[in-house]
Amino acid sequence: MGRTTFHTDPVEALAGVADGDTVLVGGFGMAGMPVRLVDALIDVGAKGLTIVSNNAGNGETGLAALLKAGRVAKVICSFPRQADSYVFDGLYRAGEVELEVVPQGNLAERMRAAGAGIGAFYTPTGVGTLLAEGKEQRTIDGRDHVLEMPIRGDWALIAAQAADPMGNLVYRKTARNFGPVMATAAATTVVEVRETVDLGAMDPEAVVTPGIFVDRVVTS
Amino acid sequence: MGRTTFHTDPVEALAGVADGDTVLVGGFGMAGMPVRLVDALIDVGAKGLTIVSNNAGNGETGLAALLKAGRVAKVICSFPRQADSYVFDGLYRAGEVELEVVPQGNLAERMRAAGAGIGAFYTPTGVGTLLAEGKEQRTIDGRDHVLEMPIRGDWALIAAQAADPMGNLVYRKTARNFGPVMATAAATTVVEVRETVDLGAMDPEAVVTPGIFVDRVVTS
Amino acid sequence: MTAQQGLPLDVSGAAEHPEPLDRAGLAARVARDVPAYAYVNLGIGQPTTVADHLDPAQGVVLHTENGMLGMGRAAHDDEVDPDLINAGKVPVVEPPGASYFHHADSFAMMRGGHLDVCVLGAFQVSAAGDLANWHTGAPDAIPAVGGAMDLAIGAKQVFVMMSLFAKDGSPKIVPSLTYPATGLACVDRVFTDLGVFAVDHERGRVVLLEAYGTTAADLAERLTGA
Amino acid sequence: MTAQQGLPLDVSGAAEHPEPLDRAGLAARVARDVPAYAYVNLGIGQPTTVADHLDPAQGVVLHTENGMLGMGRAAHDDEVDPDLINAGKVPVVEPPGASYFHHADSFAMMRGGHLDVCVLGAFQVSAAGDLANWHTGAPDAIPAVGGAMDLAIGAKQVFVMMSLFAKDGSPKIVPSLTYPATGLACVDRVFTDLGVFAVDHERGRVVLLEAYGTTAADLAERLTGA
Repeated sequence: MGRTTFHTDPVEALAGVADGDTVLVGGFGMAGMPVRLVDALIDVGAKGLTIVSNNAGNGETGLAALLKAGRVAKVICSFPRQADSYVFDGLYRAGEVELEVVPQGNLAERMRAAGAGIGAFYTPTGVGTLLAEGKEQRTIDGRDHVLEMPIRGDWALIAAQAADPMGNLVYRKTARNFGPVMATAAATTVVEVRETVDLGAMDPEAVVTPGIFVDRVVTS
Repeated sequence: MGRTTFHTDPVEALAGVADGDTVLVGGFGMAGMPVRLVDALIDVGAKGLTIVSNNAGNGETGLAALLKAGRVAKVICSFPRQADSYVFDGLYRAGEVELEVVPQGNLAERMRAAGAGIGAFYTPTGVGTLLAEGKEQRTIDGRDHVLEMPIRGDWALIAAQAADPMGNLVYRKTARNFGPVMATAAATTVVEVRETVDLGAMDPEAVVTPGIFVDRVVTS
Repeated sequence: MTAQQGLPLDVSGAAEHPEPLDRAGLAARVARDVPAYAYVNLGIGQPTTVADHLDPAQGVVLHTENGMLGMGRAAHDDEVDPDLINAGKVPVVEPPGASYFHHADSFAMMRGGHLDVCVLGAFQVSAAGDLANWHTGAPDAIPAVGGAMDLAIGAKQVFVMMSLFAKDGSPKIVPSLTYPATGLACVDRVFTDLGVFAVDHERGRVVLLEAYGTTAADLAERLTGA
Repeated sequence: MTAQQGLPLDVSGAAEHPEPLDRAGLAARVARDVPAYAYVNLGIGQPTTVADHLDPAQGVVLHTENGMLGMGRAAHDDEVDPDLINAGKVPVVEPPGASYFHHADSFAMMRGGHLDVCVLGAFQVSAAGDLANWHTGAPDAIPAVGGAMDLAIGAKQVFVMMSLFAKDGSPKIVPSLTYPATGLACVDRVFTDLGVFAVDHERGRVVLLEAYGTTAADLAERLTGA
């Protein structure tokens, strides 16, 4: 349903996040990371979350802080291990957080499938690797493929450059990354933006995420 | 490989189209229809073509003219029957052209799959209908789905508003329709544009079809 | 041909209105059931007229599957732009806040369940909510489906808008389809000149909500022969 | 550990060069095999340095999987923009003619076979062209794959860039992988400090094209023990 709502308090914008929810978190490294929303998610207090994001946090801020606060039961990501991902590393080795490693293209495509009403799809990515073990395979036109299932979020938390009153979004440079895909794949999408623009001020040809995918916008 | 080439002669831009090729043709009605390229395709003379397009021609111009010239063996489309589609209607009833009717969303998604390296996908569209007969079915999360295969073109003929020297494209309003999808799904993509712009004159945030998908551009 | 044994129909709670709905009245009646701020796709033909009866204060946003959200009204005179048409290929205008996207993204939006309502015409609707609106089944008909099958399965709620009886007098709400299906168990509500019906998917029956220009008992008799 | 029985290797047509390739020389050697006007993805780490050796006249266009085509060089000083980074999270610049897209479109571009070349690092490459570059297989290692598996299967040609021997002296071109695979039969060419190899997919063997700082015979002995 329409009418994107606008909020200045990110905690208010996350009203309804519940224990056990799956939360898609945008960003590739810090570009496109919804920093205020991730911080607010700690304040919200929901536990047992499944976090779907490209990485698993750096240092002790953002997703790492969420992990450290003990709110995360499972991480689905392509690249958890980084130079300063020690919070995740520790929890993982202690068996306190479950990990599903997904090739980055499958991560994006599985969320795209959830948003696009695709029940499952066959991809050659991962064939013959540990990450395809136990997955159904099929040979199509002589090439082996793995069956991959959609990844759906209860929530998507993303960052964008600007929103208009309809909830239409534009992004900036490579900070676009997972945002437009996650926005389509969640029951409720919450976006933190740097600016809001007037109705009619956004070029309809250049809208990247139409407002239909945007439920709540957090402004500064 | 890069270096999009630029042509003023549309027949020259179609050099290489051979008998039996599959040609994706953009447009929804006349919006986004590559009129000059379709006319040039008649001049090129290739026969036994499979045409993939939303419609099957109107009156005696464009695709209808190509059909009338006897160049088309098969049409894959969502909506062949229109008020003035008498050329197609006559050939179909005479058994001179084969028809594969595809739901419009499957048509778009099957070409998207071809362009995106998806081997096949499951969709609820068409379940329980004549158009799913003989297709593999699967129940996923309690919902029935049909397995659909990619549609790949030897050629895509599309229209866009403008190209830059890298082959990046922007479209105009609802004339965008199938163009960006078809551009990804063909071995060679040929685009007719209304204007060309200088390098750097196109907003990188607003490019709809990156030049990697564009092989040849026809200018006026 | 007018009455059908075995149509599971409940007319017990129906409201009765003295006049049948004319075309404009039917469009207005459909518009009234479109929730505020809904994203809505209006099918080609009669469903398009629902737009004329939506109150701008409802904040409804129209989707057209050829790649636009926030579609405006029909274009007139020098507003006509051949690059800006709706799914029925009728020129429309671009209101502020619109956006454009390509066909795969447009159908992803539809098929991904993001539209709240779509309104479609129909040849038949069955008691299970099966929809027939793409093919008469005539052996010499040239099949043409367009976006009908995608719309049927994609929206959160599917509204059908049609006359209740065909020209030959046969009911268009049927125990099971005799025309080729567009989608199964997909219709939620049926708006007709003589009555508004809800499909009760759990119990596999049709519930008359409102009768127009006739009584609930009369409709029950004409639809079921009972 | 240095020689391996059973590596199918053909060194018969190899050219011999007196000096081994240093890191810059290796990057330059890879750059030389990148076709003019190719669309290229350079993997994180050493492959990134290939960009420094591409002649602008080659017209090569760089893709970075975090959503940019026509990526520029590393950004310096006040050019640094946190919104504009490459896949290695290094700030880069935006040359004219660039474009941005989201992650699903970016990987569709890659997985759909639209990139001409991708250059990757590796732990091991097998005679069949199988690639291992994501996981050491150590039982306590935390798995992290990033885009490696997508890159391995997506580009028209996959180039590997690595040292020919590991620190312990064991060859990194092997009869079959002992590390977990990233992709099967996907590598086309292997560029190393001591030799450039082509994978002959039809015959399941590796062909030495050029030896650097050693002889073909010496490499054959060190790689196969023969």
